[in-house]
Amino acid sequence: MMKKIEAIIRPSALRAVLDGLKAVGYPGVTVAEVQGHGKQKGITESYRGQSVEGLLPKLVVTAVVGDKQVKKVVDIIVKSARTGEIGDGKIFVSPVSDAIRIRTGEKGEKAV
Amino acid sequence: MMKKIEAIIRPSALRAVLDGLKAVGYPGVTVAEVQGHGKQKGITESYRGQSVEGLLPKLVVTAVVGDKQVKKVVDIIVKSARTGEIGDGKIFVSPVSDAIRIRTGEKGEKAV
Amino acid sequence: MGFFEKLRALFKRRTAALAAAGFSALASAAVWAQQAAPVTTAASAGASAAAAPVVSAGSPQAISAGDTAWLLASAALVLLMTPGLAFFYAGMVRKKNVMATIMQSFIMIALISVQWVIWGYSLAFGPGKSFLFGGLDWLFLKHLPDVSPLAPTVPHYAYMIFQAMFAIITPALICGAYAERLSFKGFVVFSLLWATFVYDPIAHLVWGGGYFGSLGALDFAGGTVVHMSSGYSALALALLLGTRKGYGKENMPPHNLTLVLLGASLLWFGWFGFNAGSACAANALACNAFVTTNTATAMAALMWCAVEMVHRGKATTLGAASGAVAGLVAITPACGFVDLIGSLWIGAIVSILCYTAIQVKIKLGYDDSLDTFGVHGVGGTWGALATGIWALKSINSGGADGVLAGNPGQFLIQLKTVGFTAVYSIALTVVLYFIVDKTVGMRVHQKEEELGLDLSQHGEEGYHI
Amino acid sequence: MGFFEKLRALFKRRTAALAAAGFSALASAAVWAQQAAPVTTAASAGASAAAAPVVSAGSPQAISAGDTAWLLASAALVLLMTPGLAFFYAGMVRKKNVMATIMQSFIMIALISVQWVIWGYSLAFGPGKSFLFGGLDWLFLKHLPDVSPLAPTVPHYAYMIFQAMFAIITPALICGAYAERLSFKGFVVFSLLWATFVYDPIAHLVWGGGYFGSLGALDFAGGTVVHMSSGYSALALALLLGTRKGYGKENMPPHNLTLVLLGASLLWFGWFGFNAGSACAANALACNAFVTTNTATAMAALMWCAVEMVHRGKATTLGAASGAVAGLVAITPACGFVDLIGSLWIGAIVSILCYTAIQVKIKLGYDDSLDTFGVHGVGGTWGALATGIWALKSINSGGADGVLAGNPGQFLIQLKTVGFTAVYSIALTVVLYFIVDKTVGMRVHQKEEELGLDLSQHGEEGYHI
Repeated sequence: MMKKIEAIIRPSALRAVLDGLKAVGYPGVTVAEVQGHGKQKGITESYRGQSVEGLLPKLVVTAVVGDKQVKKVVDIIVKSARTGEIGDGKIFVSPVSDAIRIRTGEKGEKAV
Repeated sequence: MMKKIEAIIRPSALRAVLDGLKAVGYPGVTVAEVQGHGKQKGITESYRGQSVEGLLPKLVVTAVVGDKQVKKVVDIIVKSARTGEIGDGKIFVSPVSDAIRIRTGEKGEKAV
Repeated sequence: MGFFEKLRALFKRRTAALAAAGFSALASAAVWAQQAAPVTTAASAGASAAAAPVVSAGSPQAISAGDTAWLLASAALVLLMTPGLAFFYAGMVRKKNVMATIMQSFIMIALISVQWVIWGYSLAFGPGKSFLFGGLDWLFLKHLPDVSPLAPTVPHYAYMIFQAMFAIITPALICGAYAERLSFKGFVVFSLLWATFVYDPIAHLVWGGGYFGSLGALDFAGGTVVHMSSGYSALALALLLGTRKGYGKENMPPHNLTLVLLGASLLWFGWFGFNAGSACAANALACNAFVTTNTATAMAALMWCAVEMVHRGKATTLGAASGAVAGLVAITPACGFVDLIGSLWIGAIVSILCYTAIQVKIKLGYDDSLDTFGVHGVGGTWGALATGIWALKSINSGGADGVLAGNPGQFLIQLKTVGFTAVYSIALTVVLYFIVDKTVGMRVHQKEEELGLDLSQHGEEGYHI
Repeated sequence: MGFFEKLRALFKRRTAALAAAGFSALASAAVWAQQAAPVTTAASAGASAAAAPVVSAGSPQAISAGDTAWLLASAALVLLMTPGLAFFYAGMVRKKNVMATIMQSFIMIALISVQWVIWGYSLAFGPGKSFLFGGLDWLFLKHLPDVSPLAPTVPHYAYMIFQAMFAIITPALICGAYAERLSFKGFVVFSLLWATFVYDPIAHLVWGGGYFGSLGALDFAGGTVVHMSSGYSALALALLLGTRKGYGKENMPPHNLTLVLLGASLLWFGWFGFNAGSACAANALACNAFVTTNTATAMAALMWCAVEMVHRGKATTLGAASGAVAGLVAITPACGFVDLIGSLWIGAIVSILCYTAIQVKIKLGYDDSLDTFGVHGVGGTWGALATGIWALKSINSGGADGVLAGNPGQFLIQLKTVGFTAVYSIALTVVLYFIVDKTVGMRVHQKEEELGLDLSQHGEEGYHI
């Protein structure tokens, strides 16, 4: 079976995370730009004196891998993305029931 | 029960995928721009001579449908998005434990 | 909000009274005009006086290629200000309204260019002698003399098209007040009426040989005619239209500050044509206007940042851009009458005034969305009054001395012009608002506003996957 | 699609025949030229005639600082049009091709600037007497007289560099036809050949002392030379290259309309240099060109919006921008020959024609991606013919009267120039296409096209996370 690993990271950690993932067999990844905040608050911005409660820019790196690889991938991301400061992000792991490679129609773990 | 179908596709396949989905009851879809790579590598870019390892632009089309519809939707996406070349993308299917329509508060399959 | 709602209600109830007040002001002004008749053409000011200090009947001057070159270049520069304004405003709105906001400026170029050559120029600068209008003798630019007495060294077409660019940008400035909530049809009809019944008369009164010019009011490049007229009309419209849906509850940060800075930069660039071009000649006065314009603008941008540092702890790029625009606005009436020291003061003070006005607006809760009143109304008023303070006859022999040079009377003349322009602009805007609202409609429906004007009014989006 | 595919096949098969036809047209034109020889230099028109109606041998005019200031300012304005075009086009393509599209205009400034000073200006404006070229006497701008007879009151370099800007933007206009699918190498080689063998000869024929100028063809600022030459070449290229991958199946909306409007605004601004600068002097004629340019553009933008309202129910910003560009194109040959009324008609009608042409293109299914033919080809043709309708000798004594002033013969001269320009441009483009396609290659591979030209041709992306 497979799991989806979604890592919310600092934009500055992207290169390190991608480099780290190469070392564990280079799974397919997608990266999306998002804005967000964790338990800490966002940041207050000001436009012509008017306050706006802002969110911080983050990236979500998503990879789907076989169950056996989950721990390795998570460890790599944690290691690559950690600075030790508040705002390093989080990783969520969730079940994936199937995967299909569009080009070939292959299914399951072969497809990831 | 319901499943979330996430299809990572080429941007050029969007119109065909959306047209194809109309034929199967027009489920709600969201489309997000992402960048990514599959098993194949990304592409090397160069800015004033400095190399940057780039990712390719992709779209993620997400739809949540009832279990019985999953196969039909996946087949349609595969058919619509396939060119036969590397880079056609992947589809991930994962379980969804509940769905709620915000306007009415309806829950479960009625809400998707 | 409470204050504002009351004010708005008052505004709506008192429309007739206000309009009446406006018109009675007009009527009394007409009386003054007749009293003032003897001085007519003696010391008419602004672009005209500046350009033509030595004009008198009987000695026609030759066309100067240099002056013509500069005035045509200036007209092109001023044209670019309106797209500059489009981007300045469009970057400040939400993504769903970006194109509609650009359109409000861009289509104004088309709309008023045509209005101006058909009837606008005739109404504003035609030879007629009525109080508000120059008459219809120059419809379709027929019967135009070879040169205008207001710019005797260039072909008349050069002066006419230079003035066209002013007529274009003025109603476009108002867009900042009704951003993100006006219907496109209402916008087009209102703008056309406003150009005809507000801009053209005020241009006539101040520049086109009308009452305030004769009175000796100083407005080199449009502090009253352009910035106050649009600024006070913007205030009236903001009150009449009410706030945007979600104002004060939703975040409405500028969706693209790079566009704002691009627009501000084009404005600064084009404004050299606006101000230095208003000399209508490539002479020392044009150079003075160029230098005072640049200096006041720079000073105002610095000062806005300084005020922000004191008030919020950080200087912002939006603040620098806003300060630059405020400085440009304030120096506009003064640039051809004041010296360098005057321009430094005018620029430094305007940012304090405009920044404060915007904080007051936030407190009061009315929604002058992109601060047309806060910047152009307040900045234009300050500039017009400041001209009465710092003006020097030694800079412009066709002008007058101000308070600091021992002529407090000039300040009173400026005050009178300021008062009239504010009252007239507000009164007419209220009348036009109700006419357009009852016919084609001004504000979009709530659902259209929620969807965004780009999709609801134009059926397109600014950015696509 | 059936029609288009057939047309394309026909086109490819008939290349040799077409090229032959083009050249035989040339040959017969050469015969006319000799017959027409007696009238040479009598009524040469366009920028030249406009600028120098009184030029005759023996009476050198002094250099005018005013005229020089205006021509230099105009050259700078026209330079900015090419980046304007870059943004206008780049906003309309998909995100993956934004930089490649900007590059096609931007690098053209570099490429043709060098071509022009080395051999382009000599070929187009040199003193040689061959039918197609002005010869090689002025290679590297050697042996240039102090002034050009076409602009006798400014230093020759001012006229030369002003003309360089025209030579730059013309091949850049074609980019709209092959957007999103041309290889960068093919683009560079094709553009260089096209500038040399299409632009330079046509400029020579119409402006540089060649046959059509002698015939009395009126083209003030480049309706045939710039817009028809690029527009018809664009049509040929669109047919030869075939549609973009996925055309008609994928959505291909403009990826960033703010860029399109920025580009259109810079084009409008810069076009004042293009048209009013073509008077080569800061005089009344320049002012007339400035006013007719602005008026036709404004009218065309309004009319495009009106047509959209009727046809689709909503006016769009892309439509307003497209209408403005169509108006600028159409008034280009006419601006120094027609009056205000003529400019209103020319602007109003061009939008109807171009809008219709684009609807027809969509029906036929060929892929003139950004409508270079639909706007520049159709609009340029209309402008050239309209000049023959509305021209007035009272506006430009170096020009001629048109049909409405009782001179239908002018329309026939315009028609002849239009026909020649279209046939020559198409024929030569077909020949150059095959030469370049067989050597360096024109179209990118399917995979490169799918990936986008930014990554495949340049290894960079416009926007980054």
